[in-house]
Amino acid sequence: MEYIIIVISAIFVNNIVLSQFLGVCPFLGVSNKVQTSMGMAGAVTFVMTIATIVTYMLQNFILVPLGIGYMQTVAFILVIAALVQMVEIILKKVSPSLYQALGIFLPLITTNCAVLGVALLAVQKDLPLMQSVVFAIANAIGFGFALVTFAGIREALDLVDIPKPMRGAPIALLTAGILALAFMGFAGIV
Amino acid sequence: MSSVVLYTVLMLSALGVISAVVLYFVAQKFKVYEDPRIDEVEAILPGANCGGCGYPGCRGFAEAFVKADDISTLFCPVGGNETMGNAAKVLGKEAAAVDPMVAVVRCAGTPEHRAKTNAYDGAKSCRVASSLYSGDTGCQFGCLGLGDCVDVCNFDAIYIDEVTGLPVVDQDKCTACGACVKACPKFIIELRKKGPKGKRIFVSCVNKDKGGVAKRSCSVACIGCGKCVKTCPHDAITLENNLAYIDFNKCKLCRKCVEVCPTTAIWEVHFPARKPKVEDETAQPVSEN
Amino acid sequence: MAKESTFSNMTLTLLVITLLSSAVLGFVYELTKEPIRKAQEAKINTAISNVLPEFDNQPSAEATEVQYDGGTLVFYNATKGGEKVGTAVKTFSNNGFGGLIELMVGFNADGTIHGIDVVSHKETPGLGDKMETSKSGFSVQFQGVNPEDFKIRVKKDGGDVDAITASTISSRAYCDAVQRAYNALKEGGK
Amino acid sequence: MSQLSNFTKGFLRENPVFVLLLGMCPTLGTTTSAINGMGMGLATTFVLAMSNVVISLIAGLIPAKVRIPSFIVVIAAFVTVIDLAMAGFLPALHSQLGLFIPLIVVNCIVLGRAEAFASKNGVLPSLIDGLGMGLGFTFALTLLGATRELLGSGAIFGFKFISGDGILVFVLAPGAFFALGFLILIMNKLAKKQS
Amino acid sequence: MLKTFSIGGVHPPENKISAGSQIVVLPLPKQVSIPIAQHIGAPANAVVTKGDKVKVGQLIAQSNGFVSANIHSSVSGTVASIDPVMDSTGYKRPAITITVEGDEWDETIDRSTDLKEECNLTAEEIIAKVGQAGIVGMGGATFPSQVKLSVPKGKKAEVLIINGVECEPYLTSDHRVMLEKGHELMIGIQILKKALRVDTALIGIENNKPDAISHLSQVATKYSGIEVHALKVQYPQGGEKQLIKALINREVPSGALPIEVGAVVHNVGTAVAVYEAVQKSKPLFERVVTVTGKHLATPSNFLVRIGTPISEVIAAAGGVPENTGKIVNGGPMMGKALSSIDSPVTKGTSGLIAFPAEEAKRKVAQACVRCGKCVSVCPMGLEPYLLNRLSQKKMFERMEHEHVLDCIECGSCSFECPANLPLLDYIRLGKAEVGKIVRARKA
Amino acid sequence: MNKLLAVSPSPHVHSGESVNKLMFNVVLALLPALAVSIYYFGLGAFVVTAIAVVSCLAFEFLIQKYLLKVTPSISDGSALVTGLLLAFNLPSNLPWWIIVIGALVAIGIGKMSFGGLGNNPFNPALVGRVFLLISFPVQMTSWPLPIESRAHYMDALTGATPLALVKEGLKGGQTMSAISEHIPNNMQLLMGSMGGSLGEIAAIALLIGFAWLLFKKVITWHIPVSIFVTIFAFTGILWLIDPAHNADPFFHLLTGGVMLGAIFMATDYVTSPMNPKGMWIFGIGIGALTVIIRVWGAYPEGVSFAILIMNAFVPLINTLVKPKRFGEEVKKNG
Ligand SMILES: Cc1cc2nc3c(=O)[nH]c(=O)nc-3n(C[C@H](O)[C@H](O)[C@H](O)COP(=O)(O)O)c2cc1C
Ligand SMILES: Cc1cc2nc3c(=O)[nH]c(=O)nc-3n(C[C@H](O)[C@H](O)[C@H](O)COP(=O)(O)O)c2cc1C
Ligand SMILES: Cc1cc2nc3c(=O)[nH]c(=O)nc-3n(C[C@H](O)[C@H](O)[C@H](O)COP(=O)(O)O)c2cc1C
Ligand SMILES: Cc1cc2nc3c(=O)[nH]c(=O)nc-3n(C[C@H](O)[C@H](O)[C@H](O)CO)c2cc1C
Ligand code: SF4
Ligand code: SF4
Ligand code: SF4
Ligand code: SF4
Ligand code: FES
Repeated sequence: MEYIIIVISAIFVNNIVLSQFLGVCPFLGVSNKVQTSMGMAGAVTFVMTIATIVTYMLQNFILVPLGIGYMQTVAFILVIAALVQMVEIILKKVSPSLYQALGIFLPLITTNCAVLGVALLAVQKDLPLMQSVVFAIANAIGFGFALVTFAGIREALDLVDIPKPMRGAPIALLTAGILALAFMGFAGIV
Repeated sequence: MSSVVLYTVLMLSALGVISAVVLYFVAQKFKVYEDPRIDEVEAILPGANCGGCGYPGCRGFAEAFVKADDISTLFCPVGGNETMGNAAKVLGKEAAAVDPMVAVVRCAGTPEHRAKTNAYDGAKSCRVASSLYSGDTGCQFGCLGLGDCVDVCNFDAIYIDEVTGLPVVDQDKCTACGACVKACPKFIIELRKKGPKGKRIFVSCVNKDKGGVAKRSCSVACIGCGKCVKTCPHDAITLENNLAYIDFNKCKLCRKCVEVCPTTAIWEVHFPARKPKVEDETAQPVSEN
Repeated sequence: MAKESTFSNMTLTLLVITLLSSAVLGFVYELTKEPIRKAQEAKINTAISNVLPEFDNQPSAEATEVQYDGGTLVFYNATKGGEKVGTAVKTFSNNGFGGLIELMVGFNADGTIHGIDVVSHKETPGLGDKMETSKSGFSVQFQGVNPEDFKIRVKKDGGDVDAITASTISSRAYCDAVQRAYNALKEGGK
Repeated sequence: MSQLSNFTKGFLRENPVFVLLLGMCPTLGTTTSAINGMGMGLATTFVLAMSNVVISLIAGLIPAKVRIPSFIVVIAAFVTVIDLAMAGFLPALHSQLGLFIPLIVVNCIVLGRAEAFASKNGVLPSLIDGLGMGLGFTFALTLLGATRELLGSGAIFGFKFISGDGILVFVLAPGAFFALGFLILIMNKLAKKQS
Repeated sequence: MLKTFSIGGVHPPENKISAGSQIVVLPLPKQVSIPIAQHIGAPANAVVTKGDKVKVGQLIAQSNGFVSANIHSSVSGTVASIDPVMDSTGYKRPAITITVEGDEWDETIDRSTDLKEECNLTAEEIIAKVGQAGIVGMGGATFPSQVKLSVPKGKKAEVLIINGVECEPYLTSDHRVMLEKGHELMIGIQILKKALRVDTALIGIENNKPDAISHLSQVATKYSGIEVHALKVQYPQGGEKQLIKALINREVPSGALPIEVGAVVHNVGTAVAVYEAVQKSKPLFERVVTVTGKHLATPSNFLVRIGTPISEVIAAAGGVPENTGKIVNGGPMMGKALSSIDSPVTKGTSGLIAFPAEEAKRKVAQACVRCGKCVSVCPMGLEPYLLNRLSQKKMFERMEHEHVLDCIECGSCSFECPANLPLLDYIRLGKAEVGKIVRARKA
Repeated sequence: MNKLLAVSPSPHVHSGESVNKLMFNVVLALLPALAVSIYYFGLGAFVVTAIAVVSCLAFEFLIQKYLLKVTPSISDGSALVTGLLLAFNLPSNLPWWIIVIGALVAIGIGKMSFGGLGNNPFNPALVGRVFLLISFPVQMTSWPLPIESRAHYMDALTGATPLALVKEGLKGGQTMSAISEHIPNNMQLLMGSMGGSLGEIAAIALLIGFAWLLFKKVITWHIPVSIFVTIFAFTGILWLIDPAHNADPFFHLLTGGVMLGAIFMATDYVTSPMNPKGMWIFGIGIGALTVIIRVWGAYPEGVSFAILIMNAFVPLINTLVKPKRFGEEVKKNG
């Protein structure tokens, strides 16, 4: 039950992008094509899960015992940055097409609030390891879910004639707003 | 110094070192070389992604440019000579200057000169119309006036004149990207040398019918009489399929051909007005600035 | 621009940077430790003084924690001139719209409520957050009432409390927290 | 580029929020009121300016492969500084902004400017760039915060203009997207008019 | 329940106003212009020159390749010119113009009207004769018939399907042929069966032609292996894929030919032409043309010599009324609007329809409301609204992905669209573009 | 013949159907429900409808004319339908300025920002409705009680919708049998005698509209029926498991705008899938989400949210779920 609540809450009720406002830059930036958004969702899921595990260890086995909890931000981000860069280097070699598609956003996963945000939230909520992992995965799914849906809409919008001044950021934000509006319907479920 | 500070320093330094070590080995293992100059060249390019260079987007051109041994065949029409010069500098090379070009519409069949023979009622697209039939006038080569060329121009450089129904190119905005040339199903638009101060001479007609047929369908059509060919002192004009064509590399802008053309099919633009003949000007609405 | 990456210069650079940063941070941490603790204390103290009549002791210094209903309540006794003037109870409810709500409920020595302050909550701005004293007069209705003869339940549930419009859930949770504080106080006999 | 235009570009022409669409999370997440937006903006400005300075100093010494980790450690250090300082001296604002303070470290603008500007320029231009960008960011956040506060609760900086409630969505998540969408629209129009 | 195809389809008002008019032989014109490209495939090579005397049925242009067709003179007289003439495609293309002098037929042609039942030729001989006679599909596609009869190696024809559907509104030429040339049709079918080495032929006729169904059913009893099937009225049942689905419930796979499912489809007019070619040595130089229109004086069915100016055919039906806004060569769903009524009748001209001005103009297009009606009527299961947008946005790769090449250009989508969008205009364009890309890839 | 002949690609005939006719038929189909509403809510229903319709038309006109600078096309009737449906989703005593804001959001944000008719991914009327519901929760959830032939716009007599009563009751620990004493029975629900948005109350009138739309071939049955079936099945199972704490499936079908939403709003062409398979997925999604929100969420009713959420999936559904292509099933020997 714990797990179900965590999952539903993370995906629908407190969707990381649409209601928590984490990871909005890639949400707006990598959502032009369903294909790429799926790649991005995958990459984020991967990084987010690993990052949460690693930061969990870091927090509970190093920072807390040493009494230096205030170093969270610095320590976490350093680990995440290194991790992402590693993924980037590996991906460039293993799947150049995916690397091409994700373009500048791979390095920007580092600067994706979602990854650090989820790691921090998991620690803040004091979740045990397994729940942290589930929390991370659920949030990543929530991110991917919002991203892919949004990309679907944007792809469809490519085929219609959006008024000139609305093109680009404004229409993307409005669409995201309506999506967030719709997601408010999930309020109170957990 | 309290223990907190000590632990802090130890912890972070350890993390730092571990990160560096891990990154080093991963980087070694998965090494991919990408020429950093590609990014630099791409940054110099205008980013219009218009395809005018013949490559899929600016990045494609940048890659080709960096890899090419001989860059003289590569040219970004939008950026022009200045951009090419800068891009060449990245590679430490010189870019050869290319004469500026401009899109030229080779049809002068206004409703006045070229009567309608039927009323087109399909989708407003030259390509649709031309895949259906030869057009709504007697001339089956001429401009359909439905503006496919206008739609593809990324630079707002071309529009349809309401009176003549023909496209007009704004030579200041046109980057000679060639998108309109490709879009026109009637092959009416051509990229020609812009010419000194925009002065250029060309045959504003693509009608390949025999003289009589051509003349009947459009009063300003090239009838293939060959007078211009004979007149041209520089051998710049050729006649093929009843249609004269002026090679802009050979043309010296002497304007002799213009005078002899019996149907005013040869156009001169951006020349000072001739004294005696005034009606020429009215026949040449393209002289937009 | 950037230098070639070799093993030694990579490691060394990161080492130096982390070393310096951490040293600086450790120093800053030492500097701000005291103010942060003071700020946190001040927050509790303000809450206490908001909900109790005048006192002259340091209630926060003599807090007692009680496990109750699966959570922690904190009792702060206030005295003036050695005379007990009342007890502030930091109480909670998990039934808020956004989950946890923490209140500081001040009881006079005779058991009547003197005042209530919100310590923390995650209710919706514009709806549930009207429980904050600064945002609406909702809490005023509790002042001076005795929970013995004032039913701390919203009117919908047969109580005496006027709920915040369109925020019955928050109001219920608020009542729940207050009731809990009162029950604990009674049982604890303090 | 003159230092002045270096400073002012962040406001309109290269405004990180309205034009570059960077740092969207704090932009949307903290602007429930003008004061919160401004607080967030200023905190970011501090980090931006300081890290720009430091990075412009050390950039030449850093090997490519550890560039991002190095920069980020520097940035994170300043973020922790401001985090601690705010917790100590501005506890109310600190608790309002919550998670978004540590998240300054991943704000794309900060790393973005470090990469794009500070690592290639001298100390003074970097400082000015950081300040300019930061203030541009602050400007955007304050404007957005004010808009949302006005529409959502009829107040600006806490001063009530309209009695009663406003249009509640604007203090909630969807309203953030709507308000930013329309502000960008207006900014685009203004920028176009200017040029 | 009557048989029909499974996906999509529309039912436009039938308007078969000329159904009751017997086929009338049109008087000889003064001059004919016979285009050398009247069929799918390579244009024929003219074998006469200016000034040559020709007879009716004389070969004047030679088939030029495997997919091409012979062309014969439809009149006797003198070749006046071989010049481009505006034909019904709307382009000026080479045509042999002949000034009519008398009506002298080639001697080899059997002009008698008596039926000739027996045919002792082998399959190969039949196919060769069909080829010599220049027969092309009379159902509108004008695909050279001998090519269709030459079943490729490895494939086997199982059934011959005769297309008597005439699903297009207004047109009645096939209807009249079935009524008036029933016996010739049956013999033609037997010949085709022989050529294809199949035992069964199915004639599909829509239920709005009950007289043709009963007449042919009755005639068919005299011949073995010919069945007549009544079909529910549903456009585009005449499309060969739809007809095959309706009659034998097999679906021709995407990109494949009917032979893939063992079927060969021929039009009734084609079968009659085959009869005439094989039994009477008469090449294809005349055909039945419906001339119709709601405001026309006498909607009729004429037997017309190929090359006759369309204006003369219409004149025979009472002339073009004052308020005519559009003249269509073929049916209203698939036919081509004429830009000049002086263009000649060709082998593919099944009908000429004059529309009054008020019906001629298209209505103003509105925004696509994504009602999905185009999707639900598309007989190929495509998504016209999407193809339309993709074509306008030049997203041809995705169009290929969305099976645009399957589109049979039936026009059901444009017909049904409540927003009056010119869907097929753009789909056709995209289809051509995708076709080019696909061919370039194969090359 | 002296005029030029028209030349256009085929086809040369057209069904005669038009967007205006479709929209007009939707308006006709909505009239029975409007009549019932006016019967129970009186002048208020009329005033709210009038304000919503007029402001939707006005905003569409103004935005097209002055902001987009295109020829206004309000005569196509889509803004009229949006206005009507927006009104149908509002309580009949809503202050006029809130209605105007709703219309502005529906037309301005929901429709015109995306380029107008046919381009909007979300149902405009619902965007307007949900925007208002979240922005003005107090005004949007105090419903006038149904009183025959009332003649006021603003009326003091308000109450909750049956769904809200059930939800409150269940939250308050009551059982269904206790609650059912305070709520109308299923027959009353069918006839529309309940508190609620002005267009959602009379199931019977809405079903008449449904029949009309089907008869006129404006919509197909797939979406409404899949929604009904899903809601019925889902709530039916819950009810069978625990009848004391779950309302019966008929109650769920007849209340809270299921009828209005399923018949008129989920079927909006622009924002629903393009083929039957997709429609089923869409309908099942709406049904399931509706029940989830109703039973476990904060809102007593969930149709609006469910439709909006599923609207977001329509593009994905359309790209992934394709109509049955001809030649897909290769039957060699049929
Ligand atoms: C996004 C959202 C936020 C809400 N926030 C609160 C809240 O903070 N407190 C609250 O009591 N109700 C909140 N509600 C409203 C409840 O869901 C519920 O509608 C309301 O409490 C019951 O209405 P009533 O108070 O008029 O009986 C919220 C609803 C939504 C959709
Ligand atoms: C390029 C091409 C090749 C064809 N090859 C054959 C063939 O080999 N055998 C055959 O029976 N029909 C062949 N056909 C004829 C088609 O099956 C079909 O009968 C013809 O295109 C007219 O059909 P329609 O009027 O339905 O379009 C071919 C058609 C085309 C366009
Ligand atoms: C949409 C559509 C409708 C057609 N309708 C008919 C028709 O009604 N009658 C007919 O004989 N052929 C019709 N055809 C042509 C047939 O598909 C096919 O080409 C023809 O029956 C083959 O016979 P043929 O080669 O003898 O003409 C139609 C084709 C299409 C694409
Ligand atoms: C069957 C049908 C249902 C419709 N439903 C709605 C609706 O729920 N909301 C709305 O704003 N417009 C509706 N419309 C009108 C129109 O389609 C809508 O305004 C478009 O979404 C605007 O692009 C409907 C139209 C039809 C034909
Ligand atoms: S020049 Fe070509 S593309 Fe342009 S309007 Fe004329 S025909 Fe069309
Ligand atoms: S007019 Fe033609 S060549 Fe010139 S910029 Fe436009 S599309 Fe390119
Ligand atoms: S029929 Fe017309 S309006 Fe309907 S979806 Fe197709 S293209 Fe759009
Ligand atoms: S024309 Fe093509 S897309 Fe349109 S209905 Fe016919 S087969 Fe389908
Ligand atoms: S600020 Fe959150 S992802 Fe950019």
